[in-house]
Amino acid sequence: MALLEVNNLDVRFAVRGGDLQALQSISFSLDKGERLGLVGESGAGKSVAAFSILKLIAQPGYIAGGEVLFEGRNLSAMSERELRQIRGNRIAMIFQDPMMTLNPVLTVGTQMVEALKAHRRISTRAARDIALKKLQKVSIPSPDKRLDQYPHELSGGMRQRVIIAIALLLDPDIIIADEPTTALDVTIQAEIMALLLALCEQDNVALMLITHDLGLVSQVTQRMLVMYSGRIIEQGPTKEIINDAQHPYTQGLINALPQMGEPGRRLYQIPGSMPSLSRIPPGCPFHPRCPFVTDECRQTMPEYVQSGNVDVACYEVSKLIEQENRAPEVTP
Amino acid sequence: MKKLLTAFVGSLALASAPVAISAEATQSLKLAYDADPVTLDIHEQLSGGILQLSHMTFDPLLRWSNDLTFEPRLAKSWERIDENTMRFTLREGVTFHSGNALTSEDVRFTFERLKQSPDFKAIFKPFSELKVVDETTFDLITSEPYPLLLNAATYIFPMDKAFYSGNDKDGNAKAAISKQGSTFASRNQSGTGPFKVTSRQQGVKVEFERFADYWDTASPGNVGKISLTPIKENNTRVSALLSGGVDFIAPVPPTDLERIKNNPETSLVTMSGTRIILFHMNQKRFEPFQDVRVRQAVAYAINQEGIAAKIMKGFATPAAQLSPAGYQGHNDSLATRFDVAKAQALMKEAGYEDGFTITMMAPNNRYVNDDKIAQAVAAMLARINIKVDLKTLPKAQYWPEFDDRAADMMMIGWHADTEDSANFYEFLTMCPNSETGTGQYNAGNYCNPETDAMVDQANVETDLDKRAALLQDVEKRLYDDAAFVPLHWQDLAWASKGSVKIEPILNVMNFPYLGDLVVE
Amino acid sequence: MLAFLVQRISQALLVMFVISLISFSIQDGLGDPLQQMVGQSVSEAEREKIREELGLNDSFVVQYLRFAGQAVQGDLGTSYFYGKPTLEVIFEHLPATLELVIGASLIIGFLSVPIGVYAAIRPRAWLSKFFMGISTVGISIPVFLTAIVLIQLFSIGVTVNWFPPETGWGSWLNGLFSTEGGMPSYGRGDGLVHLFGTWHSGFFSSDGLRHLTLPAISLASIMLPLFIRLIRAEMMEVLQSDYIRYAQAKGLAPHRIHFLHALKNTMLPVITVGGVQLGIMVAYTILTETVFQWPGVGLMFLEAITRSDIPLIVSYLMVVGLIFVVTNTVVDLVYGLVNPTVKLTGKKA
Amino acid sequence: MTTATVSRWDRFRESFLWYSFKRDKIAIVSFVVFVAIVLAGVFAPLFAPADPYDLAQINIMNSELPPVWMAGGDAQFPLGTDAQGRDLLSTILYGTRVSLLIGFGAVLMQGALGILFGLLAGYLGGRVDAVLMRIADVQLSFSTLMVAIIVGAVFKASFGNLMFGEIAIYMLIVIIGIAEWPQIARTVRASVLAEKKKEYVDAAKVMGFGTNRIMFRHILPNTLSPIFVISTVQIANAIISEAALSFLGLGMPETQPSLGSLIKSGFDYIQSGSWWITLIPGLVLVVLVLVINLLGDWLRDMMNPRLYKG
Repeated sequence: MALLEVNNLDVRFAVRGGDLQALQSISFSLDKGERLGLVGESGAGKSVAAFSILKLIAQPGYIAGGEVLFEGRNLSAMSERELRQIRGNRIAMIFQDPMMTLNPVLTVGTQMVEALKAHRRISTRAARDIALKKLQKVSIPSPDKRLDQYPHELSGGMRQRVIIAIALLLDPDIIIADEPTTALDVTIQAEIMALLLALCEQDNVALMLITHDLGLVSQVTQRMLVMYSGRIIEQGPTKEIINDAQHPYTQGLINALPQMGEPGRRLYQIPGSMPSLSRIPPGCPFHPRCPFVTDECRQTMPEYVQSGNVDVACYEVSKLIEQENRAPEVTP
Repeated sequence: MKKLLTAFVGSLALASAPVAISAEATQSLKLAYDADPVTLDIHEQLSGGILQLSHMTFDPLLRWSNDLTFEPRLAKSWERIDENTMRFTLREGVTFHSGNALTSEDVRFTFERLKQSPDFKAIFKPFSELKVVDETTFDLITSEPYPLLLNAATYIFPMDKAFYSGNDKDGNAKAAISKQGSTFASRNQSGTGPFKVTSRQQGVKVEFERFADYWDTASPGNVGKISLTPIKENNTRVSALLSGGVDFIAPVPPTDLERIKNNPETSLVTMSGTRIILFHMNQKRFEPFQDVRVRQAVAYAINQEGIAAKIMKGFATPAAQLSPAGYQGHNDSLATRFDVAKAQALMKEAGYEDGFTITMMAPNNRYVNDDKIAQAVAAMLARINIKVDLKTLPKAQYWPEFDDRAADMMMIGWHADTEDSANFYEFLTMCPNSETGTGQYNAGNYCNPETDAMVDQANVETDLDKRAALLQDVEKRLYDDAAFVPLHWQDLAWASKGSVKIEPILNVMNFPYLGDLVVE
Repeated sequence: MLAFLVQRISQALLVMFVISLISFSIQDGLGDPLQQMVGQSVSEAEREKIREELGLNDSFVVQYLRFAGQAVQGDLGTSYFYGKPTLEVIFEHLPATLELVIGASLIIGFLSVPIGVYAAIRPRAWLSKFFMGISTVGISIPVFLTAIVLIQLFSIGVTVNWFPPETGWGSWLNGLFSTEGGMPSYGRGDGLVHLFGTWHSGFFSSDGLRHLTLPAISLASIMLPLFIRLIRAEMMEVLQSDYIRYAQAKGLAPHRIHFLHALKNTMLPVITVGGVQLGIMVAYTILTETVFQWPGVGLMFLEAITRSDIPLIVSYLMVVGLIFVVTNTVVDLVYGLVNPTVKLTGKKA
Repeated sequence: MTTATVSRWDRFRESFLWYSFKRDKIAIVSFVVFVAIVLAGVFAPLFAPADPYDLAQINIMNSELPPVWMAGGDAQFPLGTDAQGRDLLSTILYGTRVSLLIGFGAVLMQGALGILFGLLAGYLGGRVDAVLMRIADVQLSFSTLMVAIIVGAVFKASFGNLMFGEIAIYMLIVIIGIAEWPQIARTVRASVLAEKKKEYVDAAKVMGFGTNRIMFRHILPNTLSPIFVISTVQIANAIISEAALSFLGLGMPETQPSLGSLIKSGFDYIQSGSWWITLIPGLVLVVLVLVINLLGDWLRDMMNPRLYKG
């Protein structure tokens, strides 16, 4: 049984004109030590998916249906008190902008010690030692001085290192990282990413990486899922999707990437833009921008179909697969 | 009420009343006036507050009783030696708070100090000298025959000469009187009165204690300790009484008379007062006011009864003249004359049928309901087409405007220091003359040489009946000439807890004789 | 830090100089002081002599230079009415006002923080709506009306007979709404404990505290609604921020998140705005002190106005100006301490 | 190509402002009450049974009559009469007009001063900012009462005492205007400091616009929402300050009472029977100020982007 299983998760936002469907029947799973990538344009619902696992969706969002099983226990049904024991302890999070994540008026030490004391009966002294060790682990220069400094006294990169250290404080099973390096400048990004990966592998921690950077996902994750307008349109082993993307949207994304091998090729641009949550078209949400659109796509949401180890929700793809299965073994 | 001054012979009998044992002075009294005394030097300022203080910590030679007769205090008796001299005999066995005994020398020292004090100097102008005859007798001599000798003598509160002689630690004379800085006398006191000041924080609280060997053992007063707190805001002062915070308050605003009367725990005492409230019509500023018919029209347009009943809530006696009842100059034949039709007829006769516009000024925190009275008068004048541009000011800003005669009609209230009619005319109706100082508050610039001559004559007329006739004639002439617009005499009101028997110790001059107060 | 203090002291002196110039220039508009000092029957000549003595006839410049000369040596002139140096009079009355302001601030502090935080955390709860409603009404009622109602209810007492007394529930309701009063409605009471110099405090005796209650409540009634709404608005804004969600993601307990993480950030703007309001509150005491006959500087100033006691008025305005600059400085210092991101040169974040 | 000219009315109807207004019952009720009071005030001469300023109509004999629904009431005076015998209803209507005039007038003045100084201090910063803010501090240390005394003295010196009736309103507007402009200045300065950092200001500078143009054409429009919010609160404060001044005897003269001076004149009667002289105008004052504050709250919640985003 997988470490984390999300089944048909529905999340809605009660906004003025009635409820907006932020996530529609999202299902995926995450095994121990596995690295999963969530990809999609901004506003596709990646962050909402991440936050809804720990029921941290801001007002007026709420979980409308489905379940989130962690070691068999359904997190979405848990009481706030029980869920608190999981948050930060078994599942840790890393936010996007290190400038905003740490409380500006509290020292780094306080914010680390409190995380430990929230889950363990431990003296402040002992908590500070653990925090110091973790800071060394994320290779921050002169860690003891850092404990008594305020967030504004550290650089962006150093702050993200602190946040990673905090995530690892209680040896969690899963780390959910919501675009951990986007806010950093390029030179630091690679460094921080490498550090995060190394630490996850070292402690066999499962990593759920939310990003819009396909390149990063292809190098770092083992499985990936592509999201569009709150739905997973394609998920499967990263290698298979990157090399042979099935869903037209995924193909569009990949073709939009500049390839080292083909200098001077005009980058493909997917026409139009992703609809906002309040104007999601019926049927397959991508149909207005899809080159292979058919009437069927305009009416109903396609079912998932298996293509290799990849699940895809697209009528065109499912038609192609049927042809392949029906075709006799013509070719030797 | 003509027997005013002839009573002094009768009073002799009182002095030798049998000596009664003084009641055990244990009660304490919480008192709230609308202001606390400005200074402890009773010669520094001539004001109601200071005189009330004087009656608590000092004793006068003689004082007014309820029915406006003289009651001997430190002066056992007095008799007229000749036209200009009155011989007084002091009471024996009277000691000051400092322990020194009271002698005629102390009275002479007090008399000299009164002659220097800027405020009291005017009252003692007619007196030439105080001659000490012996330890307990002295003569009070006037430069010419002066009928109000005893009235003035009520202002003499003998001070402890020894206590106030020499210099204080800063080297200034202890007896010095100064308006500006604080002098020895403004901080320390030694009198013969029933109470001594034990602690004083100006504007906050003044505490008094009964003087152990007070000479007047016959006094029924059983109050041992008094704490006086000034409460400026009428509303708060009344609430303090009703909530039991204080035992005795004065003054009581007219609007709260009802409430205190029908409250079982509190008792109310009112008396008709001697302060006249009136409007002047400035003839120099506004030419039509020189026509007697216009002035009479204004006089007819004013409804004194309406103001007294509605605005003062019956807490004032409508007035047609300056002298209140009980004064020599009071002329019973003069009555209020409210008659709008007659007023309109007079205006038409004077050629002002369609009226005119005048300016009017009044204070808004000096006299009881002063701003509301001014509004009512303005409304009444509007009925005969006199359009009034009214402006009310706080008293600090009002008086400079009054001195400049800044408006056509101006309100003023007056209480005669000498409790005698002549004082009214000297300051309010005589022709303004800066040398002699007469007509200093005559904002109407009314000038009638005849009446002025009559007042001067009255000031030297010792035959009281003739003097009364003269003064009443002046009142009649002013009435016919509509020299001013009299409104009412302000009543006085005091309120206290049921257990505090304030009725016997109160008087028309508003000097509560707290020494004799009985608290059950 | 020193530079910051020196800068503020020089500002304080400038402020006091400007105030003294303004208040001195309106001298004649304040009425004639002599009127209060002299009896009514004193002749004009006599008054002229005294006026000359007091130097009231000198030209404006001469008077101001004399005043400034003395002011530099710390003597702000003598009050006509009290006959004592004005500073002495002010310091005699200052403790009463300061205790009133401290009392009101305590009430505000202890009430506005919990209510403000609660209203921010549960904006939909009916209790929050109730508090916000009361605070809006509170702002709309002028302070002297509140004061009078307090006196009527709690010191005089009100017997209510709206409900039919014969019925059980009627008399019970009547009893519920009636009050028998008894609270002191004026002055500071007799139980004042002498602390030091002219400071007689009412905090240390039950009688003193009872006298302080109604005036402090009525003074607080002006500022309390303002602080509740301020804390609520700031708190709601802070609760949206990322570091609060991150604190939740760390699994911290709600009260720690609300009362440490969120509250500390909320208090920053509250301190700056609040500090300024405290300075203003000193000026608001005038109304409260008038109604409660509270012997503070407010009442003293008002009486100085009615008596046109000009030296006292000028000195009071300067002292209030000084108090204001001092409170501003203290507010900036406290802000600097609480907000680590601000270096102590008094720059606001 | 012609873009469809969206009429201003449609844009308003479509806007979020109208949307949130429709759903917020409190806002609707307070707006309706506010408009009713303003109309009653502005058209006081039409509604008022009698003209309180015409002294001839006032008869001292019918002073302190209770409202008509109470014993002793007189139909001619629906809400009873005040201590002078003036019809309370008409005096309240005229008084409301005066109070509103003072409220809006004072805020207009505060706005003008506040915006000007706020913009200068915020945008120019440095010494200008320090000087202006110190002036604001000096100003704030003067409570409205002290400003009233000083401005009163100046007006008296220039106009003398006699014309007080006509100039009282303008004097009070100037007083409350001067006393409270720092409140708006501080708000404007705060939002200007925030706006100044934004790119559009740099863009405007790059395009070579003069400082005035940048300040007034670019920055000011973006700081309108906080200004609008604080102005509503300041109107309420202005009306209460006038009431406070009247309580101390420095407000409108008795002959032309505002709500505040009406309450003050009835003040002595509050505990002695004729409570209506103070309480009815007091009620009108509280309702008027309450309604303005509620509208201010709704505006702030609605216009404050940060809150709305949540």
